[in-house]
Order: sequence, then C-alpha cells, then structure tokens
Amino acid sequence: MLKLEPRAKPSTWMSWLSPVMAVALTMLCGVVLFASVGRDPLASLAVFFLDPIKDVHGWSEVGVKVAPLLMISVGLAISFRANVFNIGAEGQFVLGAIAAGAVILHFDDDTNGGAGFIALALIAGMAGGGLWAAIVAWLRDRYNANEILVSLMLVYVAELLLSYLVHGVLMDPDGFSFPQSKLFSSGFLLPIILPGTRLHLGLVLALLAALLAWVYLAKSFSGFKLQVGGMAPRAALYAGFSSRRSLWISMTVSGALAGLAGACEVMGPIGQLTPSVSPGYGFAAIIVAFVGRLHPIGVIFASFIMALFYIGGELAQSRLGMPSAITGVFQGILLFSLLACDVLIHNKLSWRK
Amino acid sequence: MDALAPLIAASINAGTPLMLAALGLLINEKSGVINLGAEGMMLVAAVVGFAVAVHSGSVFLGFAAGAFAGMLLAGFFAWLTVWLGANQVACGLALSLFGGGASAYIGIAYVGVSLHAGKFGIPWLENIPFFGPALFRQHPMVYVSVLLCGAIIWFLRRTRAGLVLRSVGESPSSAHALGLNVRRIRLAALVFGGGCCGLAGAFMSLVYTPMWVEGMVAGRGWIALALTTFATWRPARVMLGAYLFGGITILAYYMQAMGVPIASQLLSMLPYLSTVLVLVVISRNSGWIRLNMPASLGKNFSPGS
Amino acid sequence: MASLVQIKISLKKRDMSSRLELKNITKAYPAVVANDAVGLTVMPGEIHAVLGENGAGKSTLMKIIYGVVEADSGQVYWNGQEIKVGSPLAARQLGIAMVFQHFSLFDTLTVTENIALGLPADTKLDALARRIADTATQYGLDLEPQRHVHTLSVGECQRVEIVRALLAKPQLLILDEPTSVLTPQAVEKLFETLRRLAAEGCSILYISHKLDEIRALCHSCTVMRGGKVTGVCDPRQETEASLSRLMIGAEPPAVERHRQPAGATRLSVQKLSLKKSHPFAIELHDIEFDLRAGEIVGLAGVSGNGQQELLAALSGEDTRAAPDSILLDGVSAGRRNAAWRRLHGLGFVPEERLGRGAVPELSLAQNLLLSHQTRATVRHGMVRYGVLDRLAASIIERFRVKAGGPQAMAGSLSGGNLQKYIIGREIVRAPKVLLVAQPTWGVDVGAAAQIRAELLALRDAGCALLVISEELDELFEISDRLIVMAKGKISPSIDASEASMDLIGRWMSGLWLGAAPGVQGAVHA
Amino acid sequence: AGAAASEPLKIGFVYVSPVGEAGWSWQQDLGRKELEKNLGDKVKTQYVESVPEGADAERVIRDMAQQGDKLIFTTSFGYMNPTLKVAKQFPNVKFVHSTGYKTAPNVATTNARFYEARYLAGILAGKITKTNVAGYVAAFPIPEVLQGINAFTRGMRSVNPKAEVRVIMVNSWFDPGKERDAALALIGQGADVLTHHTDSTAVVQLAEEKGKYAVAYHSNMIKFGPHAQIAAVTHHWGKYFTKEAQDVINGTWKSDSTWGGIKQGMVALEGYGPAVTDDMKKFVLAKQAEIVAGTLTPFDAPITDNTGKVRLASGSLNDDGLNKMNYYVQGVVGQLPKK
Ligand SMILES: Nc1ncnc2c1ncn2[C@@H]1O[C@H](COP(=O)(O)OP(=O)(O)OP(=O)(O)O)[C@@H](O)[C@H]1O
Ligand SMILES: Nc1ncnc2c1ncn2[C@@H]1O[C@H](COP(=O)(O)OP(=O)(O)OP(=O)(O)O)[C@@H](O)[C@H]1O
Ligand SMILES: [Mg+2]
Ligand SMILES: [Mg+2]
Repeated sequence: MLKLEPRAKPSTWMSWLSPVMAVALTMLCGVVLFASVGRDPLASLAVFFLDPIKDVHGWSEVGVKVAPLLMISVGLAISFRANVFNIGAEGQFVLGAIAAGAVILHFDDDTNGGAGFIALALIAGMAGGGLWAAIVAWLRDRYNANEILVSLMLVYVAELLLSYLVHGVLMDPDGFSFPQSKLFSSGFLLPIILPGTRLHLGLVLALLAALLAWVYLAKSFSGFKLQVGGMAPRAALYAGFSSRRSLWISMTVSGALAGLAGACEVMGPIGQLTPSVSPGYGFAAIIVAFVGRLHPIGVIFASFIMALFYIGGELAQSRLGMPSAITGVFQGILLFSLLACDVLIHNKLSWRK
Repeated sequence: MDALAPLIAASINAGTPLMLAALGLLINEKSGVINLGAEGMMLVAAVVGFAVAVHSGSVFLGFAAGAFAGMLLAGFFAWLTVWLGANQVACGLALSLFGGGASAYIGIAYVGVSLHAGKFGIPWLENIPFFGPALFRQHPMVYVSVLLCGAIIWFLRRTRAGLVLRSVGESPSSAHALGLNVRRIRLAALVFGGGCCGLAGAFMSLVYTPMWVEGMVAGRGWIALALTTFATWRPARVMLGAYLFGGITILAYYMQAMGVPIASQLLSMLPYLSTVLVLVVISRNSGWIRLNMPASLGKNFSPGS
Repeated sequence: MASLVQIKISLKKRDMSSRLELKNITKAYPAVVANDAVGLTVMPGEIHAVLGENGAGKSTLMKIIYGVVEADSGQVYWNGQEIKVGSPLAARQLGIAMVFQHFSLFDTLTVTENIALGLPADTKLDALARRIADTATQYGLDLEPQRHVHTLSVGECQRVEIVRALLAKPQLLILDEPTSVLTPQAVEKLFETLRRLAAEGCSILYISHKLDEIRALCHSCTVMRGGKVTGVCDPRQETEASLSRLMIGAEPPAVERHRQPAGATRLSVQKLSLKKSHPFAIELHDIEFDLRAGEIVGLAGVSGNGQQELLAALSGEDTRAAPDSILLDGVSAGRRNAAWRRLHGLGFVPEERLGRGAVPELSLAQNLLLSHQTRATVRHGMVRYGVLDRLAASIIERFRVKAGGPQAMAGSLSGGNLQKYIIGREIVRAPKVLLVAQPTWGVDVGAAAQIRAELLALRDAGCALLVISEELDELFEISDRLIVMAKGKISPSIDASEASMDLIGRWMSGLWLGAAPGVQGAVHA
Repeated sequence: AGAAASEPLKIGFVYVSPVGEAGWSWQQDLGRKELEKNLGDKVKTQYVESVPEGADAERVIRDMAQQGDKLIFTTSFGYMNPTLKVAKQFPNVKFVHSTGYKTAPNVATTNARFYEARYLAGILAGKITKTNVAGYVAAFPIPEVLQGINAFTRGMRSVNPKAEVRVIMVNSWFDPGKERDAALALIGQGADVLTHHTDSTAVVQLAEEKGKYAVAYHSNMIKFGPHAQIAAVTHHWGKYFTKEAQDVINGTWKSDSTWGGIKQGMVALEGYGPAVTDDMKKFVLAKQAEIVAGTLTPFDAPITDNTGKVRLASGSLNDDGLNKMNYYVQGVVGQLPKK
C-alpha cells in the first residue's frame, strides 16, 4: 500500500516542484473535463492556457488583470503571515474605489488633472481601503471580534454602500439617473505604460508593492516581528513584540493595498464609478496568496496564473462554447491540487505492506 | 398585527437554511475542524438535490441527494485536512470556490426548470389564529431542522458520543492517548456537517426559491459560519441567531414595503451590520469564548506525534 | 556486582509466569531509533522502574505497551500469551492502564466526564460518580466528581489521572514520571497507594528520573540508554551513584559553589496582585519579594499555583500589574512590555522552549532576535543577519550546543540542546536580572550540570537570578535563598542552608500562613 | 461597406448573466436565434454570457471585434462605456448597445418601451385585485425600473383609484432567494397581485404557491405560474436584430436610437392567465389599441408624484422626461434615495 511517511526535514526541492505538479494536475483534470464534454482536450487546453498570451495585446490584457490581483494578494500575504485572516479584501477594494472616485469627482472639472491629482486619488483609495480594514482591526483589538467574519460581513456592506452612492451623491448628473458616475476626465486616469493597450501604471505599482513587501518581510525588523506574531504568538509576547501592532499593521496594510487596487481599477480600465467595480478580485486574491505560498514574489506568479485562468475562461466560452462556470472549477482544482501536493513537502510516499 | 404572522413565518423560513448549515458546522467545529467550504457544499447540494428532485419527482430524494453530495465533498475535505494535514482555511476556501464553479457547471441544464412547492400545514395547529399562519404552515424540513437542533443539544449534553466529540475538539492529543480514533471522529463530524450543509443547500433549491440559479446560496454559507461563533457553539443559540438573521432580512423588506424613508441599500445592510454588532457583544468577553470554543479549532492533528 | 544481581533476577523470572514480557521491540522515528531491540519483563505484583536519560526511549516504550504507538517490530507477551496491542482501547480491555507524562485531560469537561472517557463505552455517568468517590476514599485520593478540570490544581489533575487508571481495575499500571508535579508529602501518599496496589497483585511500571524515589519504591529496574536496554538490576541494592553510572556511564559532576554576600536590590516586587486573565488562570495575591545582585533565589512550588502568572507579570508578557508593584532597578516596570524590560537589564528563560523561548520554524540565528534587539543586530529598521550568524555561532560553540549551525531550525534541536542555546542566548546578553523557569526540565544529567554551573557563574558575576523549579533538589543545590509559591501567594523567604525538604514541602501546600513565630524568626527578607 | 455575399456576417452578443431559461438574457438570446433563423447562411452568431459590467466587458467586446465580428450587440446598460471605447478603435465594426443613451458613428442604441405594456398590466391588476394593493419587486431605482413602476401604478389607478403599489428594491438583478423574500414581505403587506423587475421566475412561482396573482416580466412565465400569472410583459428583439443585421449586410446601417414599443412589436402584453375574464381582456386590448394609435400614453398629464408635487401639468411626458425619471407617482408607497 502506498503510505505517507513524515520526512525528517521539509524538502526544499518539493516546495519548488509542488506548484508545478499542481498546475500539471490541474491541466490533467482539464483534459478529462474537456474530453468528457466531447471537445478536443489539447486544442481546448491551448485555447484556455495559450491563446490568452499569444501576442503582446494578450499579454497586456493579462497584465491588466494581474494588477489588482497582485496588489491585493501582496497585502493578504503580509496579513496571513501575521496570522490575521483578512477575508474582506473585496470590501476594502470597493472602498478604495469609492474613495478615489469621490476625490476625483470632487476635483475633476474636465480641464485639470495630472500627476498630483492622480497621486492624491491613489492615496485616497489607499486610505479608504485602509480605514475600512481598520474597522475590522479595531473591533478585533477592542472587542475581540473574529476578523474573518467581520471583514466578510463588511464586504456586503461595502457593496451596498457603493450601490447607494452611485444611485445618490456620486451619480452622474447628466447621466439620465443611471447608476454610475460621470466618466473621469483623462487628467485623472492612470497613464498607459504600453501604448495601444490598456496596460496601466497599476501593474508597475503592484510589482513595486510586491518588491517592497518582500524587503519588508525578509529584511526588516518590523516584518520579522509581524511574522513571529503569526508563527508563534507566545514567542512574540516573550520577545515583547506587540501583537496589537501586528494586527493593526497587517490589517491596514492589506486594506490599503486592496484599496489601492480598487482605486487603480476605477482610474484605469473602468474610468468611472459603477455599481460593480470588481468581479470578485478580493476573493480570488485569497487563493492567489495561498498559491503564491504567502511569499511576495510567489504571488507574482500566482496572480499571473489566476489572470490566465480568467481570460482563458472567457476565450473557452467564445471559442469553444464552454460555460463561464469553467473558470471557477479550474481555480478550485488548482488550489486543491496545490494543497495536496504540498503534503509532499513534509512527507514522502513509500510502499509498505 | 396582521403583518406579524407572515413576518414570523417568513423569518423562520429564511432562517432555516442558515440553521441547518450552522448546526452542521457547529458539529464540525466541536471536533476541532473549521470548514470554510460551507458555501461551496451548499451550492453543489442545491443543484444536485434539485436535479434529483426534478428527475425523480420526489423532493425527499432531492434532500437525500443533496445531503449525500454535501457528505461527499466534506469527506474529500476531511481526507485533505485530517489525513493529509493540509491547511484547513485554504482547503475550505478551495472548496467554496470549486463548489461555486462546479455547481454552476452542473446546473446549466437545470436553469429555468421549476418545481412546484406544495402547501404545508400541521393539521389542527395550522388553524389556530395567529400561531397557525406564523408557525405551523411551514415545509416539513423546517420542523426537521428544529428537531435536529434538539437532537444535537441532547447529543452534546447527554450522550457519550457527544462527550467524545467534545473531547476531540478540546484536545485531540489527549483523546488519542485515551484510545479515541481522532481522525475517524473528525471524519464523522465533518461528514455530518457536510450532510447538514447539503440539506441546507437542498432546502434552498427545493423549498426556499424553489429553483436552481447559479450562485443562489448567495453568501448564506458564510453567514452560517458566522453563526457558530455568534452562538458560542451552542445549538439553541444557533437557532436563535438563524431566525434573528432571517428575521432582520425580512424586516428590512417589510420596512421598505411600508415605505420607511430609508434607502433600500441601507436597509439591506441591516442583517450584516447586526451580525457584526452581536459578534462584537458576544466576543467582548474572551473568557466566555474560551470556555465554549473548542480549544483545538483550526489546528490539525496527526496521530504520529 | 550489578551483573550478578541481574543474572539472579532473570533466573527467578523464568520460574514464574510473567505478567508482561517484551522481546526485541524496535521503533524508529525519522531522526532517531527510539527503541532498539528492547526487552523487558514485569512480574505480577512487581513495581518495576524504567530508568534512563532524556530521550532514552522510555515513554516510547510505554506508549507501545499501551497501544498509542505502534512498534516497527518485536513481540509482546501478556500473561504468557503473545498479543498485539492495536490501540489503548485494546490495552484497557487487557487490563493495562496508563498515567501519562503529559496529562491527557480535557480542561472544559468535568472530572467524571474525563474519567468516563478512559473507561468502557457502556459506563453510566451517574453510577460512575459514585464509583469515583468510592475509589478515591479507598486510596485516599480526594476528588470532587462534578468539578471542571480547569478549576483543579495540578496535583488534583494527577489524582484524576490515577483514579481513572485505578477504576479500570488494571493488572498493569504504567506511570510515566508521575511525581514531577507533586509535593514531597503527596509523593509519599502516592507511594503508599502504589504499594497497596502491588500487594493486591497489580504490576506497576514506574518511570522517573529521581533515583532516590526508585530506590525507595521499586523492586526491580530496567535501565535504558539511547534506545537500548543497558541493564536490569534491583534498585534497593544499588546506590544513586551506581544507578547513575548504569544510566549515563558516569556519575554526574558535582556542582561547585561558594557563598558570597548579596549586593544591591535589582528587582523588587511589592504588593503584586493580579486578577485572572482567562478562566483557567490563577489569581495572584499581594506578592512581595526582592532579588539582589549576586544571589540566586529559588522559587519552589507545585506547578499550577501561580508561577506561570507571576513569571508572565515579571517578564512583561503580562502588563496588567500596577506600575509600582514591580521595580526594576528602582524604576516602575509593572506596565512595561518585555522589550522595554529587556532593554533595562532583564533576561528571561521560559519553561516552554518551542513556541515561546524560540520559534521552531526559524533558524537559530533568527531566534536571537527574540531577545537581542539592539543597535548591534538591528540598524535603521533592518536586520543585520551577518551579525546574527556570527553571534549564534559563538553561542553554539561556547555552550556546546549540538546543532547543524546558525542556520539550523530551532525545531530541529533536541530539547536539551535547545535549552542550552536559549540559556546561552540570555547569558551572553549579560543581564542584570535573570528569570529562569525549569532550567533543567526534561534535560539529561550531564547537560543539567552544565546549565547549573553556568547559572552559578552568572550569579558570581553579579547578576540577580530567580530560578523557578519543581525539583527541590535542584533548588537546594543552587539557591542562596528559597521562597515558596502556593495558591497564588508567596511565602516569606528562607535561607537555603536553614531550610529543610520537609519544611519546604509543607510550605508547598500553603502551610506557612499559620506558621509559628519561631519559624518567622528563621526567615529573613 | 457590405460584406461579400459568400461570406456570412459574423455577429457577436455579450450577455450580462447566464442565458438560462427566462429573463433578460434569455429574451436577448431568443432574439439572436430568431435572427439566425431569419437570415440563415447570411449570418454567423456567437455569444459570451456572464460578462461582468466593468473592466472585463471591454476585453470581451474587443476580442469579438478582433475575431472578425462586424456587428456586436452589447446587451446591458453597464456595457455602455466599454462599447464606446472599443467602437472608437474599430470604426468598421457596428455596435448596438441596449438600454444606454450614448451613441457614436458606429454605435447605435436600442431600448423598448416596456412601460407601455406595464401600464396595461396595471389595468389588469387594478381590475383583479381584491385588497387594492399590488406588490412590486424591483432591482435598482434606475429610470427604466421607475418607468415600469410608475406606469403600472398609473394603469392600476386608472381603473381602481383606491389602489396602491408597494415596492421593494432587492438591490440585485438576479437573486431568487431575495426576490422571494421580498415578495413574501409584500404579501404580508396585503398585496394580492405581484410583479417584478428582476430576472428570475421566483416571484411568479411564489404567487402561484401562495394563491396570489402575478404579472411576469421579460418572458412569458405561464408554466411557472399557470394559475397565478394574469399576463406577462415581454420584449422581443428578433425583428430588430434581424433588421440591424440586414442593414449591415446591405451597407445601409445607420447609427440611431431605437426606442420601440408595442407598435413596433418590441414589447407585448401576452400570456393572459385563467383569472383574466374576457371583459377584462377586451378592455385591455382596447387600451392597447389606443396606445398603438398614439391617443394614449401611460404618462399623460397631470403627473403628480407621491409627495404631492406636480411633475407634469400638461401634455404627455417626452422621452427626455422619461429618461430622467427619478420619482414615484401618486399611489406608490415608498421613497427614493435623495441626491
Ligand atoms: N513522535 C515522534 N516523532 C519523532 N521522534 C520522536 C517522537 N516521539 C519520540 N521521539 C524521539 O524518540 C526518542 C525517545 O523519546 P522518548 O519520549 O521515548 O524518551 P524518554 O526516554 O521518555 O525521555 P524523557 O525522559 O525526556 O521523557 C527521542 O529522541 C525523541 O525525540
Ligand atoms: N514530534 C516529533 N516529530 C519529529 N521529530 C521529533 C519529534 N519530537 C522530537 N523529534 C526529533 O527527535 C530528536 C530528539 O528530540 P528530543 O527533544 O526528544 O530529544 P531528547 O533526547 O529529549 O534530547 P535532550 O536530551 O537534549 O533533551 C530531535 O532531533 C527532534 O527534532
Ligand atoms: Mg518520557
Ligand atoms: Mg439602425
């Protein structure tokens, strides 16, 4: 019988191989899935995984999708490492969008704009997301309320708040009472970094965030403290590292990054406030964070794969006539595969009677 | 006052799926495992239960199939977390995600198919003024869920199996040392929880709406998870919490229908805000939480060490 | 001489049928072979000791007998029949009961519920309560069946474990280090119980590091070392030195110490009272004592009497104390966190090495950051990993820590080695005050001697030390003064040379409160 | 320029929700199928469903254009700006956006005057109700929805001045659980006729279950409420889609705003249920004829809102007024969020 036996030491080799195996396993499931509905599995897989990136434009679209996913998941990686489970990034994303949008709508007179205003709006977005997350931190800190549940409930509240605002004070006065703000004028939109595409500054900011987060977690003392709090709370207490500070830092940083992502989204590809600014980035980023092993560099690759899944799912619809649900199925299978493969980091397989 | 009886009836109806799922999750958590995949299990159970009911014409078979689907997924979750030792939070999220996708995929053929929910009533009781329409004209599953709640109270307080379950959640290593098979007990608890989530999902598609629509569970799995903490892992409080949440949701609609001059979006926030509020009130006393919370919640246990 | 005794005993055993016989039991873990072809024979009515240094494989062997751990190979004979013990359930059905080294109790359940979990499934709870009371009085082990375990003292928990074992009416009772949490008086009581059981025909397997106990109680003794049996003897015929030789191949080095006058007060605790921080905590009442430069104060007491809470308040892990109730070098410190106190000269070695004193997933070098947080290791908010590596390497060398180097993960070290590393880490900081909890807990004899010597050297260098230990021998060996903690209160202090085991034992039950003025005279603050 | 006769015209459709079996996207897809049937080999269609309104829509639309679709129907309001953005980059591709208000040289808009049929449904409801209360489950307070609510109310009160309409906004286009709960709440408030401006069949099913009446929306839902449904307000896109495609093939396509009603066959009141008597039906059909003839519109003066303010003193409300509607008329119980 095939048996799992604990390894004396976790295998470094497997920790690199496991994500590769997980992707391979997901593709294998894809082959089975496509074959079972009577499609040519290889051609279908090619549509799913290769078509999205077969030209520069495709890459740029993946980049547009990577930007919010990466930005959010970098923040979540930090917070999960501190053992603070912020599940409500979706709500913080929405609040970031609202705050940035509100600032823009306040200042935008169709002629002004520029770097200063853009920076201001981005900062407002970060503040919006950060403050929304700070509510969670405060309730946890002051009243011991479970952050998973509170942050999640606040997602619903945030979405309703956005709906309320775009039906009310933030509605475009010339928009025939339709629930959306006016289009932001070009001076308030993020610069495009690849002419002719939609790839905007957000991707650069996201990569920068990943880099900074990596330095923070791997090199800084503050990052060290945060992680000790996550790995061994009693050791953190022993060392005199404040768990409250870890809570606040991780909650507000992850909230601010989610807020920044929301701001970038409305100042980039959307260009206005609408009732729905996110197709679930905040939740998808949780998976990205885990697939990326809560490592800021790892999440770069993970968010790339996740973005590929989204676009591949769209193409599978229009080219293959597959239903849109296929994206969720693949994402779930990927995460399951990764979790199962990760078992081999700490254990080895062996034959035993 | 005429409006009160239907309000109560609707609250109970809306609270029932929450209660069914939360009771199952409570048993999960009493064994020390947190399964964030409730939403996914409910969705899959909703579509499977619906499909079976449509093909067989039997709502009862639909419930059975839904429960079975939930159990199957929970069994898979148990294999990953209890046997392979994978992270519970991540596995639960994966299950939710997968359940959302898979149910939508399976359900394509069933969108727009309708089931006819019958009329129900307990003879005699349903004709009592006020109490009849408020309490005694519900789907049988509603009464099953109430009985289930009572059974779980009895199980946890009075039976040895309940004692065993609580001990495993309290300290799996001690339970193991006493010869209890921690893995199997956790598996059983998870499968039971999956079954309950399955019933809850099937209730959604067979009774509550009754139809299949992609994503129709609409966050109720998450709310059910919140309810267990909210109830400090006590079944009677789960019931109270579920009906309260259902009641506030319905009340928000009543307020709209009565023309209360508050924006509908703000009224719709009420159930979520009140959940947070009660959570805050309950969690304030950490000692109280500690006394009721299974001490090993969320921590994996491997019998080798 | 020892070998002669051995032969005699083994000859005798062949005659009668043994209760339990193990042959060639082998069990390997990824890192070590815990049991290597172990053999063991226990006769009916015999109290049989298993002796060996830390990690020798004693607990593993017991767990194999009790069915918690599965052996890789070997045979088990029970009353002459070869059997397989698949689970504790099977073991209990055979008539084997076990009291674990680490309690297997459930805090939020009642005494009755806890005991029921260790008995057959058809046990009725109401009837059980009566049986518990009966058994408890029969053996002089008082228990209240309806109380929740988290409200019990550690001694009472021990009683729950023993009563649970006794109720199973065992033919073989296994006790793994049962006395480490008992007062000397309670130990004496336990021994009486055990002797009575043995007289009734029950066999007892008894594990302890305390050689005097084994000599006083046991009829025979199996000695283990590195997973192998190194000998069988009659402990009543051995001296502590000869047992020690069997165990580690040498006698433990004696600790040298000389008296010196104490200096200025470094740490002063005044009227320290603390409410419970969680339902299972102990409340502290009006704690008062001083710690002076160049002395070691030993804090005795049965664990679970408030030592944890006191330590947390002193170390700064718990910052709820009134500001002036703790003075560090004259400065109010009650509200300061651990980092601040460390900066002001405090050092602290907690009893839990993994997860508190060190983070298992981090390297030894990174673990330095838990207590070394100065300009030398952190500059401009960035960690200087080069400095840490060099420092870790020097500690590893100086304290003879067996580890794979500064990059080895803390979790990969054995308990004793990690303890040496943590103590070394605190000593090289040259603290003015050092709090040490259970310095040699679960550490073998050689390493324990080394650690004690290091603590004495630190004292001689002018540091003020507070050592908390459950081992009275150890406290008597290294302390200048002794204080005792019971029920959240602290006794007056007494000079170690004037105290007797008996007195400290009585104080450990909280009995100094009504002490005669004569005793007070012997006490000085 | 028209497409070569041999090569079929490629047409793309973007749907906001799964096509399903009833509802908005389902009706759009029926229109697509009718277009295929009408034009046969001359066209080739494809669609993408469940496209979120936001950044993703733009990519999906552009992908269609890149794949060679020459006519693209974007069928939800939230696609308006993405459609315009893509249209700018593909001047040779024609776009038709539903329910929006912005056009461009290659972007036309279309919508239907649902409110006309709503008014007629209101008349039926007003005649059939016993409690004089109708319940209206709606998604969001946007003009299109308000037009429906107000027209329905005015229709109802035209035959039953005591009637009132209670409204619940569920803040979602598509959530049968919420729609059902809202409908239950409305029944609890005394409503015996229910209608909805959401996408599922939940409200009709509930009315059937509770023995109340229902006016279905989007699609004929008679099979979900064989006794409950008194009529269905439906829309029909096939004819319009066919015409647009034919125009592109002929090279005569023009950017315009089509807002068709009962007369143009884009909207209908159909699926009369068993509860509707012949008299009622005759009465309604007569009113329908007046609407088609242009002698009656649902929004003829005077229009008073439910706070008593007169919104239109004379004439009938023009398209601009309809598009900017942001109030409830007299007879509606409820209040809209203030700006
Ligand atoms: N679950 C386990 N996995 C890996 N190694 C283990 C495990 N349990 C015990 N060991 C190792 O087996 C060896 C024997 O351990 P055991 O607990 O039997 O020692 P012991 O003699 O009881 O020591 P002590 O006196 O400290 O109680 C040790 O090296 C220990 O680290
Ligand atoms: N549960 C476990 N799983 C894996 N390895 C373990 C486990 N427990 C102990 N070990 C490993 O077994 C070895 C011995 O550990 P242990 O702490 O039991 O040693 P020890 O013999 O008690 O040492 P010392 O005498 O120095 O205290 C170490 O390498 C440790 O990492
Ligand atoms: Mg041991
Ligand atoms: Mg036209």
